[in-house]
Amino acid sequence: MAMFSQNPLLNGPNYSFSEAPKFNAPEGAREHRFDPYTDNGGSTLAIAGADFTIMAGDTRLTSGYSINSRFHPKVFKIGGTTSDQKDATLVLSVVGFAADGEALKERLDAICKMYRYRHGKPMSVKACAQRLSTILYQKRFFPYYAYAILGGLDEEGKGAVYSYDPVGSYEREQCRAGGAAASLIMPFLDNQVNFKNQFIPGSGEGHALQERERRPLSRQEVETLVKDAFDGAVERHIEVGDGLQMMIITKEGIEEVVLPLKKD
Amino acid sequence: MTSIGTGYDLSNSIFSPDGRNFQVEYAMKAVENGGTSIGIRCKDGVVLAVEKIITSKLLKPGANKRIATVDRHLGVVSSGMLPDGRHFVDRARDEARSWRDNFKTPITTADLASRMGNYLQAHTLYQSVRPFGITAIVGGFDAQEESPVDGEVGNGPSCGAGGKNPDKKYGGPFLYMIEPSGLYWGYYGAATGKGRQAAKAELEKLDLTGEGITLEEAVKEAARIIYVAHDDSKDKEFELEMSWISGKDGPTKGLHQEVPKALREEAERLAKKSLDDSDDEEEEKKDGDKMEE
Amino acid sequence: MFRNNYDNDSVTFSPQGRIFQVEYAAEAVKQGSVVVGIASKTHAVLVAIKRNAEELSSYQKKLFQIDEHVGIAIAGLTSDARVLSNFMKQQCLGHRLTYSRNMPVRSLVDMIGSKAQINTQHYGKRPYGVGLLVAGVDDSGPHLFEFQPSGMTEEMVAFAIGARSQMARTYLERNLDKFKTSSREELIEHGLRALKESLVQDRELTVENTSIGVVGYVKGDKEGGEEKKKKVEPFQVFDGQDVQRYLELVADDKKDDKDGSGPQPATVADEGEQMEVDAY
Amino acid sequence: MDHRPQAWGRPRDDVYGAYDGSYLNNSGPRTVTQSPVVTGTSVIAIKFKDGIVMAADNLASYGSLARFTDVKRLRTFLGTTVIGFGGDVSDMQFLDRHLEELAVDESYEAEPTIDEDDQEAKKASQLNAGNIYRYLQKLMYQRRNSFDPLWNHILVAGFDSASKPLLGSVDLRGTSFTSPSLATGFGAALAQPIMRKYAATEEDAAKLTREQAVGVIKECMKVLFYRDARSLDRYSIAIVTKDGIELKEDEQLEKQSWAFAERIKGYGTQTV
Repeated sequence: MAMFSQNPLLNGPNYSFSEAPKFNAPEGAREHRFDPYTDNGGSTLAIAGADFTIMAGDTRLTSGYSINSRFHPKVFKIGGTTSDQKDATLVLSVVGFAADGEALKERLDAICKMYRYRHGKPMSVKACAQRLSTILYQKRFFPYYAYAILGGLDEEGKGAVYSYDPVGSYEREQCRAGGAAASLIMPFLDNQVNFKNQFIPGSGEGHALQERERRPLSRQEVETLVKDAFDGAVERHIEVGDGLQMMIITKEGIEEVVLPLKKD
Repeated sequence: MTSIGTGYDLSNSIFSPDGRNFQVEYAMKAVENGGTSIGIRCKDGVVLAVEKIITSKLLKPGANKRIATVDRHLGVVSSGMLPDGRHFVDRARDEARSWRDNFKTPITTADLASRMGNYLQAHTLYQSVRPFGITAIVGGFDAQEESPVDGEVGNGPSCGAGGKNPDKKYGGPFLYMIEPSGLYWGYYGAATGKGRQAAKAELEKLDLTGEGITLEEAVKEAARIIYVAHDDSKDKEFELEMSWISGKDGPTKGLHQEVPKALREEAERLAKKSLDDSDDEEEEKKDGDKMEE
Repeated sequence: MFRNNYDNDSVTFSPQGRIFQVEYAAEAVKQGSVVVGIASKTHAVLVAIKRNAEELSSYQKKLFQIDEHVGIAIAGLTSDARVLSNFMKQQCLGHRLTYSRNMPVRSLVDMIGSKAQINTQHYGKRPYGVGLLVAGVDDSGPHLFEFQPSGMTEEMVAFAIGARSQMARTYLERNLDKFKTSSREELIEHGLRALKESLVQDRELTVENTSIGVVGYVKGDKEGGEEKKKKVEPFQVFDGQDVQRYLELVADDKKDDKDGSGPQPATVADEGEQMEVDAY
Repeated sequence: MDHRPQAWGRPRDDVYGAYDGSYLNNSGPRTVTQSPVVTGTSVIAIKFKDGIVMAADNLASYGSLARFTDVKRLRTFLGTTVIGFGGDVSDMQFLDRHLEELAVDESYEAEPTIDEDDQEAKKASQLNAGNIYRYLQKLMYQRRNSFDPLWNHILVAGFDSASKPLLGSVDLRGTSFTSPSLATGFGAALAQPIMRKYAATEEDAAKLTREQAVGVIKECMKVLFYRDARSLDRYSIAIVTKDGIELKEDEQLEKQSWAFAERIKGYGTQTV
């Protein structure tokens, strides 16, 4: 039967294409699946003070070993009346997959704006924090790959920081670092903000050692801490650098500062 | 009117015993109350013009356009109920867009007229809708040269979409007028609205079918005809709006555009002048050769 | 009485080519209290008279913000206005999200125009019973549009709709030339004066019954050095004590009306105090 | 042998196997683009003091095959914005069609504004590069959300609402960013370091002249042609300024020098 074939290989036992390995057979699987996620690097940091909150993030945007942009902010004012966010009271920082982060920011901003329009007042941090958790959890099975931190002042005027995982688990904290250099910054914050592992000299030995008394940090101290934390992160992490963006939330409003970081 | 009280004119899509659809005829009445619109097809393009009656001094001058662009090379003007005119334009834009989607080439004037004729006709078929209270004039300049399809890729023959006979001429200026019934014809000169009779009489005097006139002449004629057709005894002031479409090598480069201000003003000046002149003549003749209405 | 057979629905033409249902809907606009709008080169303002159902009740809302660059004034059925206003809000929000710019006011108005027109061409639908004045700024400057139940939308220099609005329009026509170069304050003043013309005798503009809405451009912000872009003053509504200072501008009474507003109009048929109209 | 007329001229089943009609099968899950097919390589762009220069070569590859050699990968929008496409060519054509529709929409609004002849105001009301950049980001992100991405990496150049030069990038996942110089594909590794030498910051870019910027871009195109196997020495270059766009679609790389090639060892038939 195979005599019609011009292919010498086909002489002999008949080779039928119907028995040929299928393109989509398991061992031959070569399907190129689209990965909808990527990590754009960078780090964020938030610290709550007695009557202020500082939110910060570097401005580098990476993919792999490439620096895409040296100025791509990760910290945003949220829920102002207008698009210039002049009268905003809340700040959101996002780090992880930048496109998801931005989409998340826009969703939350639109919701805060509608709230303000309907109720004639800005959303409280507490309400907004809960709402943000819901937004994230709604996409539980196709999550926003973004580590969000929400900052503002609570009803008593105290600094408030809420931190999230990508699927909406959240808690209020004194301070939190997120993103690429989170593991570098967090222990530093534990020590410097919450005075972990700081003891009163000569207060005893072993278990008798007394912890250093915790006191709220001043705005000046916190600003210095933020800068130091990022200088350290830049030194040790390739995805962090270029610029440091800081938003300082006080009852007077939100102040924004951008400082240079190392670009290497 | 004979139709009234017979009961056959109370809803759309109902024939009277003598085979008329009165609701469509009433829709045409709405057209006849609207400002005059005209279109002129000349040898190198199309001109559309409309008489916009200024119903209030508070209207922003020049802001409320009545001639609409449907696709880059297509313009529409209509007389009658303005909101219906907007609906017509919205639909025409949808048609032009879906044509581009399907065929990767701009819709021709004839095809658009056909599609829109069907759409208007469909509105005479059902009791659940009413006919359009407009008559629309569609002008366009179909491309005469091959346009690249989809930003052609590759070194293939540079023959565009293909399927064309090299000896035959394609494209050119076209003009159609679509009535509330869905009826449409191609025209060299079309007029509708209040002053259509006078405008038609003037259009017939132009040599459009033979040698033809140039686009610029047509602009001036269009302005004059709108001025002639305007009835200042009945109507208040009006604003003249004009648009034109030429071929690729003409002044609009194949696009439907508003007639430039300078040219429009010049055309209006000439129109007014010719009106004054003919008034003088009329006074001289005394007997007055009035247009038959 | 002669029975009009052609006015039962909006899909029937009369032998004269009219659609009575649409014309009746336009009457609903005249039942609402008067609103005035004016646009200049830099600003667009809306002013309105608010009614209260009775002495002790609250005053109806006449001005609504659509987006930061657009606001509307309504006359007619408030509930119809709410539908339109929600629709407009959605459109503006969507446009801002996809293009990050103020939605062009004309496109916005065209959209509600098309929406309203559909209601005049299908059986079982009714035209909207509300008229709107839409004031806004976009990249091409400040605009004022009028929207009618027929779906007609027209750009105006200044306009007034609602009960007894003819008097206001007369005032506006008389002062037409001044608006283009008017300042923000002057525009509001003209608006209030036009509004005053439409009042029934013995009625006054008060902080309770007057609403003012403003949108426009702020004078060049010098922050960005050679910042060329004009900055938008978002649409804002002033009510209550906030309108006091503007009312004082026009509190000078008739004696200072140097343009001569002509004879005071006699009391015209009343404003038709129907509960459903302009009330929540 | 099968002598039925319907079998005439068909490959014989007993020799070639039965026809595999599985691709016509429309049951089972809908499949979408899982990988790009015909692709364009890098697009590069740099800002200078009055605008932006962008370039891309004219090649569309089918895997390692140089399939089409005159593909225009720089497209213009409304005569004010340039859009450069890297990645899948059919998706590029889809986007181009889509942008064409958007441009036709813009031609509807020919309304004069405050003053009848205020052309500036009319221009300002049309979609600018900032708007298009934003729009494309939304589009690409939406497509990635439905797991049906447009397999492109796009650069957008023009002016934003504040009339400042804008250079932005959007990729198939909807990630978007701006920078004084940008490059897609191999360009990110090969051209970007060169461009950053001249325009590390916005301030540096604002000092570059048009000639310098064009020079840098040409230099980068040359490096890309030397090192990127899927590239071509014919390219398109666009210069966007406030006065409009200058687009040249059939440029040839000049002053090539392959002297360095002799020093490369260990490939092909070379033995020493």
